[in-house]
Order: sequence, then C-alpha cells, then structure tokens
Amino acid sequence: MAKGSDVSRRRLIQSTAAVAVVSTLPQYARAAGSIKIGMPLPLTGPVAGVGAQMRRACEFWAKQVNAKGGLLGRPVEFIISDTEGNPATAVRKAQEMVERNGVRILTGIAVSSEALATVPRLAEWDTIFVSGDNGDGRLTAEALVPNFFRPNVSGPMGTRAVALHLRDSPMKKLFGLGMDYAWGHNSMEVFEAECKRAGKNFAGAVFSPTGTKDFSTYITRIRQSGAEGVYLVLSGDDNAAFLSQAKQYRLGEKVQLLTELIDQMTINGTGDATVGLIGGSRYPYTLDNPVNKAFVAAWQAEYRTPPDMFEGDQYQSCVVLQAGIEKAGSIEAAKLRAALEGLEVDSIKGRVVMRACDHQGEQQGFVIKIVKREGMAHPVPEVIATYPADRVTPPCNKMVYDN
Amino acid sequence: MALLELDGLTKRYGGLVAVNQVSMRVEAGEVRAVIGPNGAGKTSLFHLITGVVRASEGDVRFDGQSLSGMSAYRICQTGLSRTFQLTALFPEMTARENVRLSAQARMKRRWQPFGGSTVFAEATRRGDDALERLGLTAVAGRPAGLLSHGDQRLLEVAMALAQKPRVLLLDEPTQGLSVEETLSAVETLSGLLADGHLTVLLVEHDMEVVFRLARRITVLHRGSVIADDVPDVVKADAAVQAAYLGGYT
Amino acid sequence: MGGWRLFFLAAILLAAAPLGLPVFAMTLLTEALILGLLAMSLDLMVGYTRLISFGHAAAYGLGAYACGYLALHTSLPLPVALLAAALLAGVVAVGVAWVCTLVTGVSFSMLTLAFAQLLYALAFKWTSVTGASDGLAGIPRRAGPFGLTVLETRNGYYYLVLACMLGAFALCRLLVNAPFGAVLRGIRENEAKTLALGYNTRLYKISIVAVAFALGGLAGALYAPFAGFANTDLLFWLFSGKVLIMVIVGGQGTLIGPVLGAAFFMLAEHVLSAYTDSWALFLGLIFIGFVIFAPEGIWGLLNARMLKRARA
Amino acid sequence: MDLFPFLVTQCANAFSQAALLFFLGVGLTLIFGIMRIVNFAHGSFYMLGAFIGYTVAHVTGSFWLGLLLSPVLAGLIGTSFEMGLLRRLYRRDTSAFLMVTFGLTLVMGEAIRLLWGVQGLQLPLPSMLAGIVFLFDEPFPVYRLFLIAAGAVLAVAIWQFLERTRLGLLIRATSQNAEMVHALGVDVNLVRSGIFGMGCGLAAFGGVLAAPLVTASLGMAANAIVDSFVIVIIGGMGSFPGSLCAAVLVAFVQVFGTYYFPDFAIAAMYLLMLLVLAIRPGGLLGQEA
Repeated sequence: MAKGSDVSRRRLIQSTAAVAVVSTLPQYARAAGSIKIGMPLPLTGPVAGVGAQMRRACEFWAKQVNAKGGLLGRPVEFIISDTEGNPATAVRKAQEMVERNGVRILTGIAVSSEALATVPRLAEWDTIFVSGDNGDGRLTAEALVPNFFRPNVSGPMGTRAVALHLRDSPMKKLFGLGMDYAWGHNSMEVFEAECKRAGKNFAGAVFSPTGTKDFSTYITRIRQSGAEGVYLVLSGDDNAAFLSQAKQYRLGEKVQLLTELIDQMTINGTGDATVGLIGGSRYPYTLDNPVNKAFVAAWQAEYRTPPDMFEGDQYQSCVVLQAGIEKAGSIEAAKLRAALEGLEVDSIKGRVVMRACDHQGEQQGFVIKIVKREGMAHPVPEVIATYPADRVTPPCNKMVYDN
Repeated sequence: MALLELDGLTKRYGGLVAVNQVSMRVEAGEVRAVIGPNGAGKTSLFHLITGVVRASEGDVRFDGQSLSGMSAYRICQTGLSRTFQLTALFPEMTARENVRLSAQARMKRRWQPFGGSTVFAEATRRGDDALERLGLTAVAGRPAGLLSHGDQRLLEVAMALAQKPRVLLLDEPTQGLSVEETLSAVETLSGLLADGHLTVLLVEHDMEVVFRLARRITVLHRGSVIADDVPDVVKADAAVQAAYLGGYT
Repeated sequence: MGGWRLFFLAAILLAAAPLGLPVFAMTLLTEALILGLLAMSLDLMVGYTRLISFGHAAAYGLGAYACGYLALHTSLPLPVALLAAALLAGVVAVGVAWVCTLVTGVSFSMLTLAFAQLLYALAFKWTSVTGASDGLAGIPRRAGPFGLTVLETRNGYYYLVLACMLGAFALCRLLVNAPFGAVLRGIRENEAKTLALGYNTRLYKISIVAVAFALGGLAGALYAPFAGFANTDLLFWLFSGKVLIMVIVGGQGTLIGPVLGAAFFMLAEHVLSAYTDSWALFLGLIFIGFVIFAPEGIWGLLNARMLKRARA
Repeated sequence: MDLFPFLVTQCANAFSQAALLFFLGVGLTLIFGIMRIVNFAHGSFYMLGAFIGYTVAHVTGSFWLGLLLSPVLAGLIGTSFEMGLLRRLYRRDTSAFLMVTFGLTLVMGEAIRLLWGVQGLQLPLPSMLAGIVFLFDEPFPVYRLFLIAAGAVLAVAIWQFLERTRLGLLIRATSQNAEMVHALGVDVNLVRSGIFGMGCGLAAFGGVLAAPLVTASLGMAANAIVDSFVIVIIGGMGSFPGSLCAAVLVAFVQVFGTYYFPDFAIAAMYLLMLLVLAIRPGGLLGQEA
C-alpha cells in the first residue's frame, strides 16, 4: 500500500490545525473556519486493517461533503492520529485533539477497550463521539454516556441477525467458539439465549485467548460436540487462523460455520477457506438500494475496489453525523446531542433511526453467505436474508433480546 | 581447642571423589598452607569450608561451632574471610570503595537504607587501614578494574583483611603473577603475617611462596591428606616427593 | 553534578510549569511524570542491581487496578488509595521476587515476565474485580473527607503527581547512596563476591524488588485516576519491554536518566505518530542510533555536554 | 469420539505444534548459546520469513521455492545486521543488545507493513500437502504430518551438524566456554555472523511453515518473541536437545491444557515455565544448577 500521499496530506492537515489553534481556549478554536473531527484510530498493530478501512471511509466522505461546499458552509477536516489499538494512547490522542486542536466531535477509536476507556471522559471534554465500528454491546447498555452515539451495528445485533436466520434452519444442535474477550463473551451470551428461544440445542461454547495460533484443540472440541453448526465470534488474525485451519481439517464438510462478522479484507487474506461461511455483516456492498448503488459507484470510481464492511459502516456513521450537524446548525455538544437523538436518515443500509433512549441506531440486519463468483479474484459475500430494524435492534439499554 | 577443625570432610561428584576424608586442625595464630598438585582438591576444600559447596560427609567446626548446613554469607559472618583463586573484585568501584564495602559487611548497620554516614566513616577507616597494611594507599582512588594484576591480588587480600577475620583463607594469592610481582607480593604478605595475630589458611601452588609464608603444611593428593607437618619434615617426606615435589622442578 | 542543587532547580521549574504551559502540554507533562516514576522505580532494579526485569508492567498494572478498584467501590480518599495500591504492589513483589531470585540472568528476566503474564491472565479472568477485557473505566478522582477537592482539578492532580515524583526521587537517591545502596552496587558488579563478603544478597534483591514494585505501583495508581481507566494493556509484556527501553535510553543507574527516557519515549512516539504512520520506523532508528552514538543514554549525553561547558 | 482415536489425534496435534515451536526456539538457542545475547528481533525474522515466503511462492508459483529462499534471504539480512551493528557491541552489556534488537523489531515491523500492507496474506499449500488422512477415522491434515516430519528431519540434521562438523564442534565448544575458541585460533567474528544468520534463517523457515496455518500477518512477531524465549529458557539456555524437549513439553501442555482446562489456556505456558525453573533453575537440560 502506498502511503506517501496520505502522509503529506495529513501533515498539511496537522499544520493548518496548528495555525488555527492560536489559543488554547476552545471557544476561539470553535469559531475558526473548518469543522474539525478528531479521529484517533489504530493504523499500526494487529487491528491496523480495520483502522485503514475507517480512515478511507472518512476521507471519502469528507471529500464528497467538501466538494458540495462543506457542512454549514464550513469545510470538514479530519485530524487523524495512530493509537496502535492501545487504550492509553487512544485516550491521550483524543485528549490532545480536544485540548490542543479544539475538536468537539470524535469518531474512529476502533477497539472496544479504547472506546470503553474514552467514553467516560466525553462529558468533561464536552465532546460528542460518533462510533463508526464499535461493536461492544455495553457501550449502549451499562457503559452508555450521554455524548456517545452508535449509528453502526453492534455485536449483539450481528448475532441476532444470524440467530433469526437459524430459526428457519433445520440445524438442531449448535456450538460456539468465541474470542476470550468482552465482545466474544457478550455475543455468545446473546447467541445462547437466541438458540434456546428458537428451541435449538446449545451444546456449549469455548473461548480462545486473543492471539491463539493453533486451533487444533478447539477444532477437536467442535467436532466432539456433535453440533451441526458452530457460531464463531473471532476477529482479525485469530479469525484468519481459525478459518485456515478449519479448512485443513475439513471441518466445514461436517459442520456449518457461522460467524458474527467477516469483511472482504479477511476473505481476501484467507482465500477459499471462507467459502460456504454464513454470517452477519455490518455492511455488504452488494445491497440493492439506490442510495447504496450511488455510493458504491462513487466509491469504485475513486478507489477501483468495492467498499468493504467497515468502510460502509463508518461511512454511514459519517452520514448520520452530517445530518445531525445540519439539523443542529452547530457542532456544540449540547445542540448536536439534541439533534442526533431521534434523528432519521436514509443511508446506504436503508433507514437509520438514532433512538433517543440508548443512542443506538436502529437499522436492518443482514445475513450473508460467502460464495465464489465467476470473474472475481476472491470469494464475495452474498446477502441471503435481511431482517427489519425492529427485530435486530435490542431493547433499550440492553444487550439481550426478549422475544 | 583448635580454632578451625575439619573432621572427615568429603565431597563426591557422582563417582568422582574431589575431597576424601580430610581432617585438619588449625590453631589460633597459625599460618597453615594446603598444597598439592593440580586437581588435588585444594580449591574444593575451600569451597566446602566456606559453604559455597555442601559437603557429602564430615563437618567443619569453627571455634567449637559446627558450620555444616550454614549458607555462605552466614559462614562468612562468623569470621571466616576468603579470597578467590580467580580475582573477584568490583571492577568499577575504586580500591577504597572495594575495601569499604568489604568492611561494611562486618558492621551491624550494614543494611541501613538511609543516611549511614557513620557506617561509611567507620567502614572507610577500617578499609583504609587494610589498604595501608598491604601498601595500596597510593592507588586507593583508582577503579579496581584498572589496577595492575599484582595490586588486584593484594586488594583482594586487603578486602578480606578489612573484615578483621578470625581466620583468613587465601586461595593462591600469587596466582597469575610474574616473578617480580610474586616476590613483592610475598614480601608484603610475610610482613603482614609476621606479628602472629592472624590465623591463616593458605592454598598455594608455588613452593617458594609456601615455604616463605607457612609454618605448617598440609599436603593433599587426589583429595586425601598425605602429609601434615612443619615445612622441613614435609620437604623430606617420601610420599610427598613422589606425589608432588617429584614432578615439580 | 551538584545533585541536590539540580534537584531543587528542577523542582521549582516543574512547580512553575502550570503558569506557562498550555492545557494539553500539562496533560502530557503529567503523564510523562507518571511514566518517569515508573521508569525510575525500574532503574533501582536494572541500573543499580543489574536485575533486568521483563515484567515491570506487573507493578504498574497492580497499582492501577488496585487504585481504580478502590476509587470505584469504596469512598477512600485518593491519597489513601494511592498508598494502599503502592503497598499492595510492594507486598506482592516480595512473593514474586522470592521465586524469581532463585535464578539469575536471562532466566530471572523470563520469570518476571511469567509473573507479569500470569497477572495479565488473572486480570482477564477475574471479571468481578477487574472487569476482564473491558477493564475498569470511569475511575474518579475522589478527594475524600479532607476537603482536598483541589486534587480533582487538572493542575491540582499535576501537583499531586509532582509531589509523588519528587518524594520518590528523594527516597531513591537516599536509598542508593546509603550503605544499603552500596551493597546493591556490589551485587550489580559481582554478586558472587558480595555473597562471599557475608551479605545475604538474595534478601537485598528481594528488598529492592519490593521497593521498585511499590514505587511502580504508585505510578500505576496515579495513572488510573489520571486517565480514568485501568485495563489489561497496562499489564501486557509489551509495555514491560517499553519501560525497560525507557530506562536504557535515559541512562541506567542514574535515577534521573530513566525519568528523561520515559518522557522522551512517550513524546517521541506521540509526536512522530502525529506526522507519519511509519513512526515506528523512525523510533526504531533513534534507539539504534542511541546504542551506537550515545551508549550512556540521554543523561550521559547531557552530562558530557555540561562537563564540556564547565571546562570551557 | 473414543478415547484412543482422541488421544492419537491430540498427540498428533501436539507434535505438529511442537514442530512449529521447535523451529522458533532452536534458532534462538543457537544464537544464545554462542553469543549470550538477548535477541528481541527473533520474532521479527520469523514474521519476515512468512512474508518473504508468501511473495516468493506467489511470484514463482512454488511453495517449495518459498520455503527454500525465504530462510536464505532472512539469514543474509540477519548476517548483515550482525556484521553492521551487533559486532560493535560485544564489549557492551546486555542492555545495549536489548535496545538495539528492540529498535530493529520496530524497524522491521514497520518495513513489513510498508512493503506488504496491513492485510493478512494466505500462503496456499501445494496440492500434495493440502489433503487429509484418517487417523482411526478422524481426519487429520497432511500438512500437519508434514510439519512433524519436517521437525524431525530438522532436529536430526541439526544434531548431526553439531556432532559431525567442525563448525558444529565450535558451536558446542563456544556455548560451554567462549575463551576456548579464541585459544583454538578461530575467527570468532566469522562464526558469530554465521550463527546469527543461521538462527535468523531457522526462524524464517518456521515462519514460512507457520504461514499456511495462521496467515502471514503483522501480529506474528509479538507472540513469537515470547514463545521462542520460553522454549529457550525451559529447555536450558544454549542446549539444543533442551529446546527440542521444551518444544514438545510446551506443545503437549498447550494442547491438553486447552482441552481440559480451557480457562487456563492463556496462562499454561507461563505456569509451566515457573514450575520448570523452580525445580531446575537452569532449565530442563541446562548446565547451571
């Protein structure tokens, strides 16, 4: 990947920001020309792939907005900085953007440990954080703060979509393999409850530590469980490693692999090992609606590849933010918060409603299957089921569903 | 009663017997040498006495008290100070700091975590005294690692001396020295031992040194004692000559 | 160096910092001082005793979790919570050091790493206390009954950190210059000889590990309410490695060097990463450059300069 | 699954993992034994091996060429690093090596990110290794059998190399007594450079072989560093048979530990290391007691 142009661009952004901040008093910074959006996100380290997607989506959106004269007549400008996926760095970078660059809106902050460390500080910073990919259910439940908004799909919502699909499936016995991480445990909890509700036999779950390299023992466990399907809540390197090894053991021939999410980048990296996988998707670019078609066309004109899952989800968050700012006529936290609550937007994934009670964006849920297609170098996701917003979004302030 | 008594001391490594049933009595004020060809078990004997190595059998008694089972630092605290065959110093510290640290080990408040100027003052006094007795006052401010090899050997003796030991164990004090250095070192040491206040156990290779310094000699051969007497008798002993002096020209 | 004179000069300058520095600079300075305290505590082991620890994150994480837990679940005032956290780290260290000092050299380093990783695993599994992978978030700065509300403000907290830092520095300096410190230097240069001189070296090593952990725990305890969270990354071995590099790059065995090293490491990473994604490349080259051109570290470099100026 | 087939499969799993750990540990053991330095960058060479292997395999279409060329290239890079940088530092203490290899880890990680990007890369297997065999009706990948075989062959090869060749003799002598080799009139610098390169090459070899299991990715290095050190320490520093035993022991504890006590999977390796060192401070086959 060529990074040269990005670097000089960001340096330019940085230096304009430095000039703009003539004083440390935020009021003056806010009066300055552009709307600054802070984006601390992992550009190096194990989660760098997700960070790269999020950055591209924001840059694409900013370009679109600025080409049309900006927001509220002001250009949009992203201040981007690497967090390495480390919460200590993420908090420091976010604080710098707020205190030094006069930022009042944050996005990025990809890893849930980063987000959970950051959100309690938002009130003190008088800053709104619009999530672009955070899946941790707690952020809109116990850990909810007034200045946090999640227009993207959460982990429990992805699991719910897969579970709804399973209700119609003949599979009776299911097993789970999750990352030994809050996200893995939360999603598995939802999945187990959904299995029981659907009258399926949940044969248990195992959790692998993050960074597990050899999944042979877990594959043995899955095989021994006698389940017809296994639900996977894995991400990044762990996901790629498991899928590669599952293929070598021919696990897919006996057991249907189900996953909470998988993006094109992982598919490209893992190759044929993903074919046949059924899973949730935060955003499949193959969605058939006019807004999405226009988005995909513009995206492909710019980058010559279709938008990936996190790119679509982050873009939607930007669009929601855009509508919020326009409605508020301001970027002040109190006004923006009021505008975002209850906001309705027609986005690339259809209608998104930012409900006021827990700041979760209600939206459709998708289930995809990974298939090989003629003329495509890599397998692609194909949407096999869509579920309406009221069925995939959890009750307010909850992670588990009650119907 | 002898100050230091070894009683049937034995060390086995698997099938190899490094030290075999060694018994010996060293009286207070005595300068005793332990000699023997290479591999006779001299240094092993020192390791056993000072607790660096545990004995397989036998006992060491110091002033009537058994030392068996005591850890090395504790044995040292009872009043046995030793030097090493291969020079062991604190190379980045000055000679004065070396002896000071050594002297400090014998003081009650050696561990004091704050202040401690009285501890340092007393330790420095004892250390400087030891340096003077070995003629090292002139190089006291130099880092130990930069001293000449001869001075380093003497510094090690000074460190042991600074502890005011009741028994001083010297492991080949002239090891690795040139002929001139050996002569001057022996000169210094014999001056030191002349007044008869010190009890010394000396392991040595070099016969000249042994006959100059020791008043009684124990000869080890393959881990066992084959002679134990005054120098003249040992010199004349046939077994010793066969085992050791015969091969030594 | 006129050690104490320099110390008071630095103390006055640091105390005056809030008057002249912008808001975010104070945030950075506070974090730099906290990391500096951590690096300084490790210097007691690495620089003064040649006990190279690959697991000093254990001290930091313990302190941070303990202080965070107390702040979230009790109404203890902050200073008390800090002391309790430091004490806990020190007590745990006695057990850790008792085992680790069974071995020496790289094996010692690996055992410290093993303990830190076990704590990391514990933090992952003991959900009710540590919050597992989520960690503890929203840790408040609780002033408590003494009416020390000033600690809740940015500058007030900075002065608390500064006071801890200066106090710890004075303590460490007294310690290494006392008879106890002389024995540590002996262990550093020749442990076998120190033992042969009649010092119970293992006891000294355990003691210094306990002091280092207590001060490292204090640093962690200061971090938790400063950043508002504590999580498993604070215990991860990679962080231990970074702290070790802070000590070396600053100049080990100098106390002040590691403080500068910590500030340098943090600021270099922070500033470089704002300009280029490839910050790691440059940071790596800087470290390699230090090894070759400034073997004594930052403090050694500064010292050489000052000596030169003094001569001129 | 019956007990017997289960045990056979699990043991085969464990041996295949042991092979990967052995590739990782043996190079570090050689380097440590002869040079007494702490090489933080070992995991980075492992990762580099995987990426070079991927590129060679893609360009030439041959997995085998990747497996051959990657260790050679990584070994050359390692050797030049030793000659250009480490050589100046042998008179300095451990901390200099710690910092310089830590710096190298940062540089290599970033260089790999710039060259290959952030996306994980799959190294496809040649068809002869992509199949499956049945062990008592339980499917087992041919590739894992190949790993076990490769591990065994490499172990024998290194053993013969150490026993039979002059260089091997030197390595054994040096890991026991560095002074002695000087006395033998050997160009120690040359031996050091060669061994460092060989150690890095072995790490890269392990990296290529691990890539089909885990995909070549930027997270490879960090985990590999700790694993390789644990193997070296448990086995006894500088002991070649020790690192072999340690790899097998760690793999068995991981595989069976993960199966019976999944909650302890994260801590198993460290508990094992504590236990071994508490009983034998020098490691399984180390010299110092």
